[in-house]
Amino acid sequence: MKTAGAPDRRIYETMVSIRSFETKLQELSRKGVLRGSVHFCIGQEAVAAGVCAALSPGDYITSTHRGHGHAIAKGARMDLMIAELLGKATGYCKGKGGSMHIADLDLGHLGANGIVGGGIPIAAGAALGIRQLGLQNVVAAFFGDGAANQGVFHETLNLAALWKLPVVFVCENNQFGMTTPLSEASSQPDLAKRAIAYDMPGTRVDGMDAREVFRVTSDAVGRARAGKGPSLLVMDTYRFEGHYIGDPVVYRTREEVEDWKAKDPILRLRKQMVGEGLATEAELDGIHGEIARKLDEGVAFAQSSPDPDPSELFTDVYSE
Amino acid sequence: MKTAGAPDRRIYETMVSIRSFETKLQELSRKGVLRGSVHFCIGQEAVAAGVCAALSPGDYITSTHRGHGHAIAKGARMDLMIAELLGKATGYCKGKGGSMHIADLDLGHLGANGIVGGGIPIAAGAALGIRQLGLQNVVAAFFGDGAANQGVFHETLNLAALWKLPVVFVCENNQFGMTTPLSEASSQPDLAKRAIAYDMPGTRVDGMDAREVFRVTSDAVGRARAGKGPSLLVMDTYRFEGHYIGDPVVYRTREEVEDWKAKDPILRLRKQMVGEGLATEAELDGIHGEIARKLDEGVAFAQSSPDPDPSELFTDVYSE
Amino acid sequence: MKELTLSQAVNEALVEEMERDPRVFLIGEDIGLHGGAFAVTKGIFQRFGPERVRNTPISEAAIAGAAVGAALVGARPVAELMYTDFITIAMDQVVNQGAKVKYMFGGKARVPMVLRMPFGAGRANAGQHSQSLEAWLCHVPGLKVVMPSTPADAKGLLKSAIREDNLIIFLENKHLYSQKGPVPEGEYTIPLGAAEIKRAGGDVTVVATGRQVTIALGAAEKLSKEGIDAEVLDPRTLWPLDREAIIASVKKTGRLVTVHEAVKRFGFGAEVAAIVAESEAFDYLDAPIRRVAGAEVPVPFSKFLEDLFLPDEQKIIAACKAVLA
Amino acid sequence: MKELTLSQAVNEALVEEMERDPRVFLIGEDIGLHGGAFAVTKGIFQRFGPERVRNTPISEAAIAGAAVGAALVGARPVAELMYTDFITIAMDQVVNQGAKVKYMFGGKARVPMVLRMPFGAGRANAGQHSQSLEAWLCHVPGLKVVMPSTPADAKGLLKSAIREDNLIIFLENKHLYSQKGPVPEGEYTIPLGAAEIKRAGGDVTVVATGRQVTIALGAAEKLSKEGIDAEVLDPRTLWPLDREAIIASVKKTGRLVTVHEAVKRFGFGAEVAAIVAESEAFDYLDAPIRRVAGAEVPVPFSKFLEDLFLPDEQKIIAACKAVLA
Ligand SMILES: Cc1ncc(C[n+]2csc(CCOP(=O)(O)OP(=O)(O)O)c2C)c(N)n1
Ligand SMILES: Cc1ncc(C[n+]2csc(CCOP(=O)(O)OP(=O)(O)O)c2C)c(N)n1
Ligand SMILES: [Mg+2]
Ligand SMILES: [Mg+2]
Repeated sequence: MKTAGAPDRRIYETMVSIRSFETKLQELSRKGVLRGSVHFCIGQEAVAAGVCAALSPGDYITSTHRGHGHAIAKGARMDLMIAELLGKATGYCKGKGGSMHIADLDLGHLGANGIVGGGIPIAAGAALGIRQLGLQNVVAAFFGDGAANQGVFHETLNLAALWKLPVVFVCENNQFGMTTPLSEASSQPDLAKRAIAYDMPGTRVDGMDAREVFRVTSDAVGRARAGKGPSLLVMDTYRFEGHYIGDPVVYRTREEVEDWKAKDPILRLRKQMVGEGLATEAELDGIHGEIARKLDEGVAFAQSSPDPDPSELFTDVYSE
Repeated sequence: MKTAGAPDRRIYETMVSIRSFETKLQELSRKGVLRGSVHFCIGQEAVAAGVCAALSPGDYITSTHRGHGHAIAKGARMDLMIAELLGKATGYCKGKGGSMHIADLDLGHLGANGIVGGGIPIAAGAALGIRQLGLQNVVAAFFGDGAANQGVFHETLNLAALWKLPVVFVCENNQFGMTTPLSEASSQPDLAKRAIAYDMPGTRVDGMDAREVFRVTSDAVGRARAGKGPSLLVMDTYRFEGHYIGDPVVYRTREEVEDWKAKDPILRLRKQMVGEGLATEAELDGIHGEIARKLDEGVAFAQSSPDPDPSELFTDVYSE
Repeated sequence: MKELTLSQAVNEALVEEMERDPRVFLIGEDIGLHGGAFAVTKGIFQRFGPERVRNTPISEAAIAGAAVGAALVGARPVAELMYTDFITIAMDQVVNQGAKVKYMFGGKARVPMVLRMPFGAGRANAGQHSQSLEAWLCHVPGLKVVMPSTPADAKGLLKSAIREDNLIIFLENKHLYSQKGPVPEGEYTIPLGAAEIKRAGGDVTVVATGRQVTIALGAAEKLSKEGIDAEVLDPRTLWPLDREAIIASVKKTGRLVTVHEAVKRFGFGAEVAAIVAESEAFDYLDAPIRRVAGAEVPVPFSKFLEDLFLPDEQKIIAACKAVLA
Repeated sequence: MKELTLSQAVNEALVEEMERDPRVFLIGEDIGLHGGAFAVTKGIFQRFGPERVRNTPISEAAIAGAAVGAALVGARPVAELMYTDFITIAMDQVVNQGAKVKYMFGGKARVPMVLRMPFGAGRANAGQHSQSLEAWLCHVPGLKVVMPSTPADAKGLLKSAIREDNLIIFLENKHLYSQKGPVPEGEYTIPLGAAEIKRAGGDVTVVATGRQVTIALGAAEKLSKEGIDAEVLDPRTLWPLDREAIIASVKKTGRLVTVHEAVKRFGFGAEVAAIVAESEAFDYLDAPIRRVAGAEVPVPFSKFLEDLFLPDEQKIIAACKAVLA
């Protein structure tokens, strides 16, 4: 199956949205209005953007504690996300979920997840549900290199391969699980080799190259949709920020961070697009401006939104 | 590291003990005195016998629901086992454990286990404990092909490889997990390939050949003891009986069973020993006779033993 | 009315719901050709095929998680764990995912899923195959917990459970599988959350669950010969719990005995006792309450010890007499 | 006496026990250089090195299982799960293995192991990082469950826990980590199973746990200004539970209020209520009991809703007044 060229402009816009969104959150954090656990994915934007660009509208994703990028890439509204992060009634989850539980089922976003690895079996389950319902959709499961050491990773990849479920396992290998480097957490640091255990294709991908992410994912999505089964894609990437806001980051060197920053996926795609004459600097700057405007609106919307009504404490526990 | 020739006679005696022990249990079962879950390992004796012959006295094992063979091979007393299976006060666990929980910590037997896969992390933990205490022992973890699909298999093999723990993972691949054939349970049916995911040596072994089991295990034990880390050994074997007493065995053909019975590990070693002039038929028959006598004594001991005292219900929950 | 075992009643409910709704499917270990460890799904694989009856590897966390995921996209899984004891492996997917997503997502998710699990002691299966863990699950907002005591209840409650858009834990006592009882002909359901008085009486309220309902009824018969008239109340759904029925009964009798197989401490009986002690029924209580329950030990293997572990008629009779003393 | 935070007190207990006994070691996620998610083990890695402070992959089941196995052969692991919520992944190893092996093996095994877990809400961490799951663990024969409310108790209880030959669940409320309190100089331990009256009073018994002890003490101060004299009893060990202390207190006051952060239903308060309702103290009870607890919902993210979720002084005061009305 041949895949068309990457939808550069859309991917670029997505990546800039993610970066700008989180930069805005950092501002809000400095102002002290952001509470709870917030994990930034700045630096990893190419993975979310490239993978989701390879999905069709009816397709699903499951996400992680580091999920802003996945949500934005799947089309989530940034204003509703900000409102959620501020715990407001107008937020994506009415303020009940916060950063780690943003979901939009209508968009096919089956939820961020506070449990490392928790979304992996849910993704396979969604793929199974798709099969049971006779549909043709595909599910992409995002998870980290750390999550790959959870038992559910193993159980799920085996099950999905056995039943040839339409799911793509996207491991965002940002080299660390919290403070623990890959080499101290995974006995075989080439995580793509883990696919061998399930007779599943496993591919290592330059996760700082959005076009490459898109290309490889498109192949895997095509495979899944054609009933040929799941794939494991290991995206080598890096988070430029700490694990959480206020992380003293004792576990990596400044040089390492700078080396990875030099591979900034946004700058890279920008250079490619401008260099190949696909866009001008001015056009791309326009995208940045438009997103900045949307974000300011989103913040205003969120800040002017009310807290949830007290009665909301008790709703949404059960379906009628 | 070179390993000496297999201790044939000891292994033969162990295998015959296991076979005779379970054959005796079948008699007891027909008489209706055997209660609870009892899983026979008849046909699989070479694995238990060969592996345990490769261990030293201070070494440990963890076992499974199908654990009679492991216990006998590690040196457990058959009379105490029978008493346990009959729920008697004199049994290995004072009647509190039954077939699925026979243990003898003094012998290094850390317990059969009713949870499929449940013993795997305990084995790695014991190996870790050995390290913490500055000892030189090794742990062998027995588990089935079905257990290899549990999350703890994955978590544990990764951890053990990462820390180079002195443990040998012995997968008894008897081709079925209860009624489910390997091919319907494991997406990659060559389970030894799973070792690749942990950068660990993985070896497939003819589990019907006790000498081969001994040889390969000895190498792995040597590796572990030398601080070079764990190994995964996949022993191809077969249970001649049903999964449990009364299993209608709808899931396999008579031919398949007969084919495997033709590979009987006891007959095989017998033929080798006699053929190579290492023992005479009469000598080996003597072993059978001696074991039969011991078993009769064991049954008599067990049957004449008392039930546990009612006060025993409440003891052994906590250590003082 | 026809006579069915509880196992047959569950089987019938599954088949009827699978016929009614093509989104319903089964998932679990050895539930295919073999019909599961207790043969409850026997014949369903042959009738509906491998896509509607999904035989899995031994991977309880993935089974539960796959069911949650399938439910999230609109399928209606009925998952089976072979023994309740194995929920220990699947707790994250049940508790942190399935039970909570609706709330955490602000109401947007639905998890139309049933998790069936055989439970209970008395079969010489020892500490890891005999537990009754309903209290854990009742403690989790987002879950509903059902525990039938008769074939008729099992069928009607399971059909309701399958039609719910919630994650329902459905607990089947292994000893009841082979017990027969009358089951109505034709289509019916029993609503979740409604207790049933299995025997009316005025002297003492016995709140019993699962297999203990039958045992409590036996005890009540014996007590009646001694002039003690016990009311046996079966909550049927452990959560949501029919408090009103319990409170009304205790107001009538003034005495409370709870009976379950799970370990006493932190068990179902504790919650029932607390509900009564904090309710208007408190003022009607004429004696301290009593809890009859499994002994506070892992379930022992020996039949001799296991019998001591379990509640029985004698223990229930003694408790009733004690609260009436 | 010196002033330490609860976090420092736990750290001190760990260091002292590691110094005392070379078999003691720590195992958990990010507990090394970083000192764990809540910096409780800070500096211990630097002092004792990577073999005594075992930084693990994100594999909670293997962590718990490895600790059980190490304990079985005579090492003395102190394991940490980053949040109590993750016990859902390790339940099999804790409940079916660690807690039961001694009994199932007829007494031959010992599991000298501590499992430390931060718990509790109030930090805007939403449904999967805020739970209080002590009731599950108290329901399991073979486990002991400790929940300190002050730095001094934390240190003394943890040292006892590490010296036990049993599997001890040690639950630390995250909000208490930064709270300071006096801690005795020099070596001391506090026995498991002994409650402490944190404030004596004659009008109502408030049984509170963990962080709620402090909040109950605040409520008691306010109540005293209104002439209500509350006794605040801290069980400190949730199992084995100091029944005698609770019963004696209720016999004195005739009223009972329980307070904990966990969801009310099937929580610790239910067991306390049941114990009192079945004891001789029943006859002394002058009013229905009251349970103050977390709301029966997953923990919400919004601070506004989370504050409503949690028990607080006002709710405790209202409950005390209600039982005295
Ligand atoms: C089951 C579980 N264990 C531990 C944690 C705590 N925790 C949150 S994020 C994290 C690191 C996850 O690493 P990885 O999967 O690589 O994702 P990343 O944070 O690098 O994106 C940890 C340990 C958790 N949330 N869930
Ligand atoms: C966690 C768990 N799941 C399911 C079971 C039920 N069960 C007991 S034995 C068995 C099959 C195990 O297969 P395998 O690991 O291959 O061992 P074998 O029985 O073939 O020796 C199953 C499913 C169990 N005891 N524990
Ligand atoms: Mg990572
Ligand atoms: Mg097998």
